[in-house]
Amino acid sequence: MMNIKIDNKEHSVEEGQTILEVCRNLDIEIPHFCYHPGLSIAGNCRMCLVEVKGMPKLMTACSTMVQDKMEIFTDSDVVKEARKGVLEFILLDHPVDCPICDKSGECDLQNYNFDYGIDQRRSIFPKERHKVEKISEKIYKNDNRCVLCTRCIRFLDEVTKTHEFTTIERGSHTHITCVDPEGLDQNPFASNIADLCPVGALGLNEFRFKKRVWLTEHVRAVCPGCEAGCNLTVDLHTKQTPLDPNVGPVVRFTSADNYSMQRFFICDEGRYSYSGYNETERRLLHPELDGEETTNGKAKAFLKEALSSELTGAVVLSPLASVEENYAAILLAEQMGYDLYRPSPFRKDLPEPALFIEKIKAPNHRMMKLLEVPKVTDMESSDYGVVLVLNSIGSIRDNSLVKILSLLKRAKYSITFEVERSEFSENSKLALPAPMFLEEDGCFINSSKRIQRSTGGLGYPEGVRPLWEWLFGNRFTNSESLLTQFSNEKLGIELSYEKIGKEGVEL
Amino acid sequence: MKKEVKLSFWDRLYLPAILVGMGITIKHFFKNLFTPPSKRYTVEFPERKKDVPEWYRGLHRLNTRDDGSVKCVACYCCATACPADAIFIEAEDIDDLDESYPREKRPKQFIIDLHRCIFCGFCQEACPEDAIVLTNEYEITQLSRDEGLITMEELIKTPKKKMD
Amino acid sequence: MMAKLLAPEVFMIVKVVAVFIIVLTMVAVGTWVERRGAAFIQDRVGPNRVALFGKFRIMGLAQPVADGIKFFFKEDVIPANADKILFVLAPLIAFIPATMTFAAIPFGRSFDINGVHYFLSILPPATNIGVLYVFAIGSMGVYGIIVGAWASNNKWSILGGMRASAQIISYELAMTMAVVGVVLSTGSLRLDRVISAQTGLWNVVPQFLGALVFFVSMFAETNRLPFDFAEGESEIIGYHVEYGSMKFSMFALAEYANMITAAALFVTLYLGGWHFPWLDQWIWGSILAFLLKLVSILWIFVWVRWTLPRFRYDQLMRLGWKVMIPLSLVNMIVVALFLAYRG
Amino acid sequence: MSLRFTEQDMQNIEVICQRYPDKKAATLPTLHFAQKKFGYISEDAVKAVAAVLNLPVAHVLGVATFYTMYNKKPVGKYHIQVCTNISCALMGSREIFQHLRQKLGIASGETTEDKLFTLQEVECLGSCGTAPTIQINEKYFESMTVEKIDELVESLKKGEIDV
Repeated sequence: MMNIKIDNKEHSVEEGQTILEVCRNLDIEIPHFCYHPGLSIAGNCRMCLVEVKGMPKLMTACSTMVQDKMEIFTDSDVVKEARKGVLEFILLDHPVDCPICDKSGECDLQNYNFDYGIDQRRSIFPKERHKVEKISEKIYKNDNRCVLCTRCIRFLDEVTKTHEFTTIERGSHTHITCVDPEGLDQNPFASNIADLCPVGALGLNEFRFKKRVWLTEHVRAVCPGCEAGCNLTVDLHTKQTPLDPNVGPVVRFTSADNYSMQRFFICDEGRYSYSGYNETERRLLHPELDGEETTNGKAKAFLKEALSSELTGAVVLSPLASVEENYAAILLAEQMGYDLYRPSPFRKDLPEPALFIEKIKAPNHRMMKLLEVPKVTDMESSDYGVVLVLNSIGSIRDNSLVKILSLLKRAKYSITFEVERSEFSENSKLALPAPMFLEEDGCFINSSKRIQRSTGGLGYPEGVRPLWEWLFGNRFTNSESLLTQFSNEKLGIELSYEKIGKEGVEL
Repeated sequence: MKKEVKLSFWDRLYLPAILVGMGITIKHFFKNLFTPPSKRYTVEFPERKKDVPEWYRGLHRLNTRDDGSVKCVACYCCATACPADAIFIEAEDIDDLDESYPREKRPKQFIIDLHRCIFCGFCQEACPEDAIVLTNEYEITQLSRDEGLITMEELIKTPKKKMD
Repeated sequence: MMAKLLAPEVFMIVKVVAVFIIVLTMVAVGTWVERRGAAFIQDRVGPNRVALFGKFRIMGLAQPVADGIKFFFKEDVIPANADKILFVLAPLIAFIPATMTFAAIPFGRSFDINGVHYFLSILPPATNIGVLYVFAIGSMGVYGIIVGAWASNNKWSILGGMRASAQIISYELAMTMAVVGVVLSTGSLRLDRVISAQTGLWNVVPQFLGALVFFVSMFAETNRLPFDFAEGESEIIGYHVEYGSMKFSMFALAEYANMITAAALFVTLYLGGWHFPWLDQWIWGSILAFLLKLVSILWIFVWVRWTLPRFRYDQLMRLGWKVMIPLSLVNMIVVALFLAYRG
Repeated sequence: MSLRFTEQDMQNIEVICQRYPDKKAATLPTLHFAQKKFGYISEDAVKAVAAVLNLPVAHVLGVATFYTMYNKKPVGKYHIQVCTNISCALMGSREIFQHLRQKLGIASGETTEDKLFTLQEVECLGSCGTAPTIQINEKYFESMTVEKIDELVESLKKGEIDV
């Protein structure tokens, strides 16, 4: 630990950090383009210049390490003047076409120029113009807007190590170019460069001109695509009118920075999975008894009848459902003396490069393993009177599927808790509608045993209720109380949503 | 607050006040009787149109460039500014990019719901391209609700303001 | 030809038809004058769009015709819970007395041809009940209103009807007492005597108070502003809320017919009837003089309507009972004392 | 990839590489070598260099486009580079450049139809003391005048001077 002064305020900070990192942790804003926590430090945008006492010139905050008794000024007149100058140079050839730029609304350049920049271009020379091109299936490039931060180049060089991008030409003619469009298409992380780009130079073809970002609200979620548990920023546009061009309510997924996991990117498979949540045709929105739509009251009566039948029972947990939902099912099993099972999750070969992508394609599989729940395929007999199956159909292997189906078919009271109409719901007596990902708050335990919280921005549709409300509507008032009880009983620690926070807790 | 007014006997007769009042009305009557119809306050509408002030906010117009293309770049600024949610835009790519002007986006559909519109002019204020303006056109009735959804093609045809 | 017309029976029919046509025409023109006059007083234009054959606008004079046609072809609705017979009868009860009253009014000087005396009123003036007849029949108009209001089976209309009948009855008293002065000074109930008694000096001068009371009561009797409690078209709901189409227009006709009758009565009683300096030496001149006076009184009806606001109900009652009746009594006593003094 | 280095070339490049700590540092001389061999640095040449040095194509392309000494287009037999920086310009290099343009009938960066001359306006050639300076291929011609240029071009056409 050492003591430094930032803007005449004493701070005690850890060694081995740059000024920018220190300021970021202290919530002091230092504008920057080329710095990114997941990439190497380039120091080429000159936007993060700060004044350091004793230094003859301004220092780049991103590449200067803090030292003991350092005095840093992030907001002095010199610094402001420098930012103004840097922005004027950056904007020299910038088209300032914010109205048509898809980055507008979340653009660093736009924000910084609003805060620090000048409003009039002084140069009388015409601006350099480049054509907009779609460089690959996923990405388009607009060189006019590029500020040459080289984040994209560094990402492809350092993180995926595929080297598709470079800068060519020099001086004022410098621009980025893609030397290997096919490689970019095959790169499973390529779309991250659209997120990385601090301006609108690189963007996703899929999102191009679809929605203005300021119309959306952002929700932090955990990607349900695999066990890795990447953090997502989900853009939702829920206030659409019928005449609006219909993209949404889920507009796109982008990655959310998770400093604790040191993870700032998401794979393209996860990113483009957003459109699946806009399809509602197969959704189960009302309880179904023997394939016929029924009321909540009748469904509840059936549930009660099943639970009071004193038959043997089995509960099949779901690696797709959240900790809270699974725990509700566990509680039921414990209370009624039912057997607990877990299905074997679906596996998929990894793409190249894989980085942090996991083979197991279910977000909460680690929870089953932690609790040492037996596999459904290891089950000896399958004669149960009551069977409750949680929503898992999209994530389990075929042998589990067959086993669960036979369970359902033989049981007198077969109950499934499903998002969509599926083989499970068709083969069970009672199918209860389950909330979809993004519709409910819930926690997931990822492959590195980190419990993270996913926020439900859409809210429950009418008629859809979480499982704990069906089973223990009187005992629990919210899902957080389930989490607290779960962590107390099964993990031996006290957890709450506040404690988990944005970035999760390592178990 | 109650204000007590003491009326004199003359006031309480009321007749003089009534006569004065009748004098005023008959003055107006004769004034209007001898005013030619063209100079009366009332404008006889379909034959004579009222000259609205230049700041009048009537039917919207989408301005076009010299080559006839719509100035609008589908930036959604107007739709965002609209307090009545009356504007619906769908954006589209332009392939034939003119390098002298950074045009890559244009509206595929641009609908204004006149039944929702409150003619506040915020869209005009928000527009960075001077594409949408509110003209002096005030004869904007429709025979059905569907006709109230004004499309881009119709908006281009709205006559310009006289002053423009 | 002339002789044929002057045959007593034919002459009677000619008079009836002429009077009827003139009254109805005046009703139609009256609505037009009312609306155009109102418009001009309020700096507006008024109805001027309806064009004959789609071409000739003639300042909106075709508007009453258009209105009439409209009324005629409108759907006739009778409310489900209304008393159907009375509901249909009420407009007639309102309209017929209004026109009947006019029968007693002499609208021109009488004349002799070939020794036969011709008089220009529908009822023969020899009947010594002229003034009584007028009041007797005129008072029946209130039945139309109250019956219509009651038959509609609507609380708002009954409120309007109640108010109207109370008002009419209240002012009837003052009106009649004012006329007593005229009858006293004339010494006869015959309206032609009343007129001939005014040769030289119209009653309005010696009996100014009576004329004023009669004039004010006239507005109340005809339910005109500032006493339009029966209808209160702008805010209160009147006796004919449930009426539409021709039935409604009958009420409207009755109102205008009442106005004309009341105005004719005022002309007869206080303004010397068909008397007019120099003009009344010819028969046609006397009719013209009568019509001129009538029209100007009618104009005053319109004029007052667009000048004065409506009274409050308590003000109306106070004015009727505490001002008008005492004033008419004073007028009567003054006239009686004067007559007694003169012998 | 149409362009290839021969075995002999590979040995030469190996020699170059040995002069540097890693192969990345050998990019510039290898590119020079490739330019000499292939005439100019085409996209294929970049790929060939990248392949032989085991570097990403992107890196080699970035380097190749950064330096103006690598010709990205085919050049004529004589690549005339006229310095128009301040010293030479003061001594009349602009007139020389204009003269050459008219004489050869080409603009800056173009090649004559007979593929003999390529004219290019360049920045300082580092010979300000003997301005105006022009460089033809790798040889300097200093203290030039319009007359000297005429002479020079004529003799170049005849092949009298070796550059």
